[in-house]
Amino acid sequence: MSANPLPVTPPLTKKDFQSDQDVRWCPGCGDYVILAQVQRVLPELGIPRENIVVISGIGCSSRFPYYMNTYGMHSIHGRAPAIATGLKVARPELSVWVATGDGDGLSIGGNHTIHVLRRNVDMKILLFNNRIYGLTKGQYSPTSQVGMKSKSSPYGSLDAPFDPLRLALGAGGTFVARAVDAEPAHLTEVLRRAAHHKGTAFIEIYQNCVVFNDGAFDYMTEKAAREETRLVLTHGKPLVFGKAKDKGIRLNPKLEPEVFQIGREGDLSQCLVHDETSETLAWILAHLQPPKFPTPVGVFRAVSAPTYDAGVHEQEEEVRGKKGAGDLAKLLGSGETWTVS
Amino acid sequence: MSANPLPVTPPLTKKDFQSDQDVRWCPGCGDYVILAQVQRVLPELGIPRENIVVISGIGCSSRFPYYMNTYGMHSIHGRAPAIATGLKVARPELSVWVATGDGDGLSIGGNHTIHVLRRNVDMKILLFNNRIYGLTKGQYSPTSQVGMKSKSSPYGSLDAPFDPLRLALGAGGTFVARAVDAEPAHLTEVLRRAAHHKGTAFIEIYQNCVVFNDGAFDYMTEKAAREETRLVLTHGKPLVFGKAKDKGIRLNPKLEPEVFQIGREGDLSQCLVHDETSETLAWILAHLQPPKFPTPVGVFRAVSAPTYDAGVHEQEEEVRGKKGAGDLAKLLGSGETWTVS
Amino acid sequence: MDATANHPEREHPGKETPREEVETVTIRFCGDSGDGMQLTGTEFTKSTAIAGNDLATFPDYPAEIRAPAGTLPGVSGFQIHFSSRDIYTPGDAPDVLVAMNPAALKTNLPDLVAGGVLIVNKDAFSDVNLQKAGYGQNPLDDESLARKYRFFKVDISGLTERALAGSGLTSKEVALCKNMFALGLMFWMYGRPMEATIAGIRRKFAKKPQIAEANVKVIHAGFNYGETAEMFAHKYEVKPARLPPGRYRNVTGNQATALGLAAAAQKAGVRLFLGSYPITPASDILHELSYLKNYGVTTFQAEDEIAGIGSAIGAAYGGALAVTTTSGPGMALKTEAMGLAIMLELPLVIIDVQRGGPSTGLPTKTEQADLLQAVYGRNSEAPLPVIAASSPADCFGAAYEAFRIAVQYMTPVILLTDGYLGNGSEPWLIPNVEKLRPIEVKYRRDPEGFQPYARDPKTLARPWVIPGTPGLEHRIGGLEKDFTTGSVSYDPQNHERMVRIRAEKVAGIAKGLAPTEVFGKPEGDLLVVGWGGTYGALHQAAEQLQAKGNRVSHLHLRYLNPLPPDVGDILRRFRHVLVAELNLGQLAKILRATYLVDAASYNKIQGKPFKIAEIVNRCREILEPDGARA
Amino acid sequence: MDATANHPEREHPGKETPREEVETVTIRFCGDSGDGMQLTGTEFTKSTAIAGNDLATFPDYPAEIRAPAGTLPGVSGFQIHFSSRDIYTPGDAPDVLVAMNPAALKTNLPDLVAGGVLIVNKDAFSDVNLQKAGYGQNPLDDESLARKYRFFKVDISGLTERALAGSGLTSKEVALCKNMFALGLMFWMYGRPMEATIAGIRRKFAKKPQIAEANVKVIHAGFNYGETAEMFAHKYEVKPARLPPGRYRNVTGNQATALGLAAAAQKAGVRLFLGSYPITPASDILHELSYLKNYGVTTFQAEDEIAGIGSAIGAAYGGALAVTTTSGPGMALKTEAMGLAIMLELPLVIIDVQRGGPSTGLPTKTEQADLLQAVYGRNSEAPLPVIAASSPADCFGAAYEAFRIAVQYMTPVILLTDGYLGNGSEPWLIPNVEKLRPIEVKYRRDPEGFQPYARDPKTLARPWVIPGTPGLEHRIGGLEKDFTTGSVSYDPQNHERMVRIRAEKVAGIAKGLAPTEVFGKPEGDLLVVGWGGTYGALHQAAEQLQAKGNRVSHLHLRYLNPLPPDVGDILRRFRHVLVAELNLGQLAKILRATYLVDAASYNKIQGKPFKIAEIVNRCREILEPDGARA
Ligand SMILES: Cc1ncc(C[n+]2csc(CCOP(=O)(O)OP(=O)(O)O)c2C)c(N)n1
Ligand SMILES: Cc1ncc(C[n+]2csc(CCOP(=O)(O)OP(=O)(O)O)c2C)c(N)n1
Ligand code: SF4
Ligand code: SF4
Ligand SMILES: [Mg+2]
Ligand SMILES: [Mg+2]
Repeated sequence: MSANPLPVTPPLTKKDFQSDQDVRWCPGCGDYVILAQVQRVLPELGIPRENIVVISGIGCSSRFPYYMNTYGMHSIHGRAPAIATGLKVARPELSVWVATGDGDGLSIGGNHTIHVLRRNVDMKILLFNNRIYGLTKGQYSPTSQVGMKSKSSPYGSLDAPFDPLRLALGAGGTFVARAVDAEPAHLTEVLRRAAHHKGTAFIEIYQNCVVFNDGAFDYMTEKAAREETRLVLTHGKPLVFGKAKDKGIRLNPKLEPEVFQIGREGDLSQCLVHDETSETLAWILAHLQPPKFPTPVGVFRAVSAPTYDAGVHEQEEEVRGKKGAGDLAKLLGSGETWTVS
Repeated sequence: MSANPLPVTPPLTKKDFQSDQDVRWCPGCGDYVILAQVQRVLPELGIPRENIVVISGIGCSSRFPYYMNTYGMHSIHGRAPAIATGLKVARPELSVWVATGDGDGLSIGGNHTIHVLRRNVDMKILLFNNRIYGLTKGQYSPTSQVGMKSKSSPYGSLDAPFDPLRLALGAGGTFVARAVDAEPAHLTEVLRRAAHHKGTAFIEIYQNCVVFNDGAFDYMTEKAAREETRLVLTHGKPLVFGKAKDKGIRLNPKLEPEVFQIGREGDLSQCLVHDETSETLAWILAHLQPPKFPTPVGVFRAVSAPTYDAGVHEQEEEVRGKKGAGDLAKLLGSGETWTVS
Repeated sequence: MDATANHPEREHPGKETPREEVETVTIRFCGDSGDGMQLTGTEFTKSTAIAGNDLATFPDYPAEIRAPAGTLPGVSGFQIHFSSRDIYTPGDAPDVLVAMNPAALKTNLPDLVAGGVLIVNKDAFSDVNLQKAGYGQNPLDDESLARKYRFFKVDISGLTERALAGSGLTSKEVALCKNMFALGLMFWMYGRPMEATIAGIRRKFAKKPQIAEANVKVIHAGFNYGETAEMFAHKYEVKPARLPPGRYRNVTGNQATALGLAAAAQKAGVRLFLGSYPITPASDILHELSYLKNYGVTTFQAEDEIAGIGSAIGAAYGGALAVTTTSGPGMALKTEAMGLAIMLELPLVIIDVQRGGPSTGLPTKTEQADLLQAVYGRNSEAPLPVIAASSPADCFGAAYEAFRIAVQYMTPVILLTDGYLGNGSEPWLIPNVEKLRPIEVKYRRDPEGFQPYARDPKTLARPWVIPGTPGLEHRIGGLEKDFTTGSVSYDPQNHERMVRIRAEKVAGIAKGLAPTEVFGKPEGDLLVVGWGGTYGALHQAAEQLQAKGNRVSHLHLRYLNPLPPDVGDILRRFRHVLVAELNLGQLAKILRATYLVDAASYNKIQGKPFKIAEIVNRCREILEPDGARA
Repeated sequence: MDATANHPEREHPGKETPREEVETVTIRFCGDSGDGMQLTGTEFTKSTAIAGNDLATFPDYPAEIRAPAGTLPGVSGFQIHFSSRDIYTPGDAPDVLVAMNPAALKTNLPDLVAGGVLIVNKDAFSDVNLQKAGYGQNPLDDESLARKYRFFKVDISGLTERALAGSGLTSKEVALCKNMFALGLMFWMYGRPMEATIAGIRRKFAKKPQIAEANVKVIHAGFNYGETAEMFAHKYEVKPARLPPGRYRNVTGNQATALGLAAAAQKAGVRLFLGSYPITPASDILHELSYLKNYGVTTFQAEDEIAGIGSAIGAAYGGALAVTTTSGPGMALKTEAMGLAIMLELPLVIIDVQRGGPSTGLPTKTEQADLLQAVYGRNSEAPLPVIAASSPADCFGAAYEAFRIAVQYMTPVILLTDGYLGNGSEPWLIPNVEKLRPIEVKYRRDPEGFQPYARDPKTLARPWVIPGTPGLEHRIGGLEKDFTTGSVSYDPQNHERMVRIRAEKVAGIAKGLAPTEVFGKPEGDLLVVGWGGTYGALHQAAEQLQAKGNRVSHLHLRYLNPLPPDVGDILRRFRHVLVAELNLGQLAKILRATYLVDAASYNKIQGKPFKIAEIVNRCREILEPDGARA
């Protein structure tokens, strides 16, 4: 179980990450885009393919590992973060990715998700948010909007949804981001950032389910509307959006965000400037929702903090340093002993 | 199961809420104080005793229901919020309270806790936070500080803790508060506020475990230090603390809080003013931690929002209004039918 | 299609196609999951029900939501078995196979009986589709097909297009109508009434009349094709069955379960509360019940299975008839909470619509392998009653019975159904609401002499006391409790007494059961024992064997824990006992341990129900061991 | 205290108290949980071990962390049984009872053997304490005590105070020393060496020498009191036992389990990974292992039991020896994930330290009622091996063996221990590390011909391939998989084949087992069958019955699933089979179903282990049914 000597290999390509399994999502499903972008980003990282592991739970999105020519596990519903934690702690040299859905990761698996975030275990969590249970054929999920009619809510859902990013921030997430299947280039960028983050990287990916919740994100993905309805976050850049880049976000005296017309209603200097290290700003951004606000995409928060897995190994080193490497015979014979002859 | 006609009863007293069971916490445990304050507040509410139900999980804190002369259930570890949800939805006229611990409510039961908060089911959650697993004799908990030595972390815990309030805010909590066993009068005040909140009221109560984590909150409960180390929140009042009321909290340009000397370093007008309805402020307050900041106690956030349980019943009414009360014979005979004679 | 096993002359078509009488037919529609086979099957079913046949159906979906079009995993099938006699299964093997594309042909042809009718949509056998199905060359060119089957190549797609020429529909919309052509053809072949289907289509597409009319047109086109194409030698008649008189409807097991639950709550006069987390194949119960908000039915879609049962426990404590529904993996997650419900002695129904396992297993396939989990799968001594439904329609009575036991004995009850029952359908004689056995809910209200765990001397049930009742405030919980007061008790003797009385209470349910019925003679050479969804296959196998003079009887157990008191005697009256189950012998284990009877097992674990013939053959091997060996 | 059953004259004290030789003694220390009874017991145990006796201990804590002082629920007890012969249980009933307060007297006196030694701290019998214990009047005034027992009222508190007069300790600190007085007195009475205890105290209180010396002083005071008080007629000698030679230490079952796990990982040369969530009485395994960070041991305190096993599955996938530990309710929560581990065919050890149930039950008490859950408690056909430890020290070998099976057969393995084993202790012959059976871990590294589910023809184990191995990238999961490639397969025949081969693999473990040993003759009138922590009681009962000439043998099963191949034959060689279990007959169910042997059950469900006498009596009833009835 010691780290394998890394063989010298020619640089990998996207194709190297495609498994031999037929992809079995519905034609047009947003999952295809996400798969392709991950397969595009991984070769750039220079990590040998055998050192990458993708772990998923159950759901359409959780079929992800089957299509990745890496190590992978399609586990049980909601438990991928826990399984990934065990793997990463036992094998810190591996690059561990979790593929999960809004049901898998936030409904049945919500507890594991928040505990991984709290501990900051070094793994990348891709949460495919289609705001529906796809695999079980269309029940509302914990991210479905109030009023959604679904198989299990024929008169409209009454559950207030989670905002996955707010939940992740509340759990102490050190890297929290959002991307959308319909903007693959931006998604790639966010994936790349996540891949380089040390600690839990939590990426909510808006994903269109063409069968059970088609068009849920059209409002912000359709070319025509996009510039007015979504806001691309860039560290150090003001929060400006609109086709004419004429709208900004500022805080009102109650510390609540508001949209203003740059020029007409205020000047650029009032505009909030994105800062990935500000705890407060990430929280405010996570509250920007349609119809009043554009939907932010990009990295909301990225800060560096000790990871749990590294901590475990440092502590082991430390104890070994102090006590010496364990000797089994000594261990068995420790404590008060006596001899019978 | 229809609402019972409320009998005309003389006003209840604290004693009416004391059960006949011997209280079995360790002498000096903070749980006694919390019990006494709840028993003090309940009679004020004018709710008939039989309409109050206390549901708990497992833990020292979860023995709470045994000592309350109301209806109650000491359930299984972590599941009280789910059980309480079923009860409240089935019987919305009941006043439902949950007693839980940092292990019960945030470790094994974390998922149910965040889902109750998300749905805003009308119940009061008292989270006894002693930052330790008491009942199982002293393992670190998800709120234990990094480095804590405990039975299961002899070399110091490596887990970054949750901040329960941040988690509750992240889950969408509509009433989020903190109190501490050592200040019973203030605790009573917070309990009273919670009791009147419609929706999930989440109260973190710092509670001293004299056996396994004694003195965890001394820094902010000892008379001598208190004025400097804790900050009592009052809606509409500036965030001022210190024996001489000479310190305030303001935001720096990065939107991060900082302490300043009123007068010397700035004037009172720069001071943040507490606003229970501001989403942003509650979040900022939840980040105030020693040693740099005083620990806020009181109501961080209180907003009104639809409750899940009321929604369920409104929807039922609505459907009944549209379709008429269900008729069983019609239901069984619905759909395509044919007759064999 | 028993009556047609001898090949009629295919070369002898006549304008007036003769209508040949047959007793029993099994038809399977299959095609790509985008081809609408489930709808086709359902419509044929409806029409067959209206024609007065007894019937049973079995839908077989692909595991994927939408597997790529044309591929093998994307094949969807729907089988219907109908008859002028009583029918108990969806049929061992189709007599008629309608295959809409090459993939469907490939996966389904092996099941078609020799000499059966094979109808294919020949237009779908394009190179692309053949390749997707893994055919090296076009199987339609294979002459052996025509030798083995009554083989009809129909240009269904083309005929549909022609029927809709000028309709203004897009070619995609046109393509979606081709299943209606097949339906119309089958309507013609079996002389089914089409009115209900046509009316239904018009209702469904009320807002898109163009689509509605296109569908109707294509149905007629299919029907007329049969009538005019001079291709089909025969049309058939399946006379109405002699079913008990009354009003019928077709129900799936999951629908019947939902109705049974709702009926129990209505009869008891209390709220029904379902706490559930979706899982295949149980989700439909949640879906069905979530429509019934005007029936005092509350459905709570919980965050997971534990919250599903947790919320149900809370609702039961509050006085509701509470139920939680799930399938195998979810069942595993609920076991800790079941222990709590057992300690609390609250009524609760737990429904497991079993599926193929272990783990995620074969989620869309059927199996009967959760029995031991249901009976034993909890920490410590945690007994609860377990019952099983035996057919789709029987799910109604089983769900109803589960609540009756739960309330009468103040206990959680497990009801086992399975994917085959849940998704399968059959005609259901709609019960008279007045005649449903009453379910009496009596909350304790009297403070006089109240003790939370004082028991009814007959049932050993403790009182059901609900919050809101003045003067009865008390606490319950998962720690061991005092025999009478229900307060926490660590007393060793009390613990033993409580463990034993909980066991005794559940065991005592057996006393209240009606004598167990055996199909066939009460003694003989072989008793075939089963439970749950295999009822139809075992029953018909026994019937066939009995008809041939074998001393074979069939015992089907609804009550699996406790077992009815007379089961031991019944088993001992037969030379051989064969327990046939879709698992590795779980009921057999229980019977052997309980009665020390050397019961043999016949097991099948293929995600599929038994075929009647499989049972018959196994029985023959036992009855004539030499013959079988020969 | 067999040898002293006849009362010695109490009126005949002599300066030189005679030392009387006895073979076996059981002492119980009891008092308020604040009185330090566990420490007292542990120290006496240490000293007794050093004296060379065989011994067994049983601590009995209150359920509460700190029940109010002086109350009945606050009583804490520690029993030690030691002997010059082999010892297998902590003793049925104490020969000597040391009661530090009225509550302890009240709850423990009923257990004291007639004629036993009763020592009370008479200073503790204040009005307040008497009232808390529910005594109407002072039981010490009751003359019958002196008639029934050798009764000594000692002013332990007062004597302790006097011993520490002028020590500068607070009165609270002084009060905390009084248990040392009792300890010293017992040291005197049984001639125990005190050096180790004294050295230990000095080490423990190295930073508080004042406290250390006070404790030492009080021990001496107690010792000297015995020597000088002219109160005790006898002191006793228990000669060293003839134990196998070697180095010994005292271990609790939980310690031994932890050591067994660590040893397995060390021998295998891989990391040990424990994923666990605390729960009584299993937490101590987590505690023990969390100290061993320099042994390549990783402990992960998970957020719940599901994450506990989940993380262990992840670690096993990564190549670690992975284990998860829990007790009943936590076991229930892990069952879904066990199904996954079964599908993945990864090695994993799952330890259930059983406790009283159902539900939360009696969390601090022992029971053996999770057997059926362990064997059957998962959805669908999900077989895995189940083994059990039979004594505290045996937990070492059992844990080690669990890993051996897990790795050799690539399977999750359940190890059952219980609260009685976990907290109880006995001397343990420290094994020679070199001689531990090797555990061979071979990760597959060769890409040539690699198939994730190709099996070893002998063990049917699939290869263990760990991420990081170039060229072997592949995916596994919980869906049914193809027999060879491990890819997802919905094929019906493949499913049956996989279900059967998983069962066969587990069943095949039986082939590798050594012949089962029976204690006593291989045939006879009665075979007493047991498993797990009841070993000692059953063994000694059989021994006693054999000594009286009865044809009784004892079979104790370590392997519960699969059962060893020779068990059926063994059972059939006895006229009667009695399965004695701390549950309602779970192993009996399995044996009856497997062998159709009419095994009777003897059950006790009181949160307590069997007494030897209980087994002996039950056996006598079977052997002499008339005698028993008379
Ligand atoms: C223990 C358990 N409970 C329930 C299920 C059924 N189930 C499978 S996937 C799923 C929800 C999937 O939703 P999501 O995670 O959003 O994934 P999507 O299909 O939308 O990508 C459910 C409820 C299961 N497989 N296991
Ligand atoms: C399923 C299950 N897992 C574990 C336990 C053991 N357990 C009981 S209480 C507890 C933790 C209690 O901690 P907390 O909620 O903080 O309560 P406290 O005792 O500190 O008040 C644990 C791990 C249990 N009873 N059930
Ligand atoms: S059901 Fe929805 S999420 Fe699932 S594969 Fe189809 S389109 Fe994608
Ligand atoms: S262990 Fe701690 S939390 Fe539990 S009762 Fe004692 S002092 Fe209170
Ligand atoms: Mg989803
Ligand atoms: Mg705690």
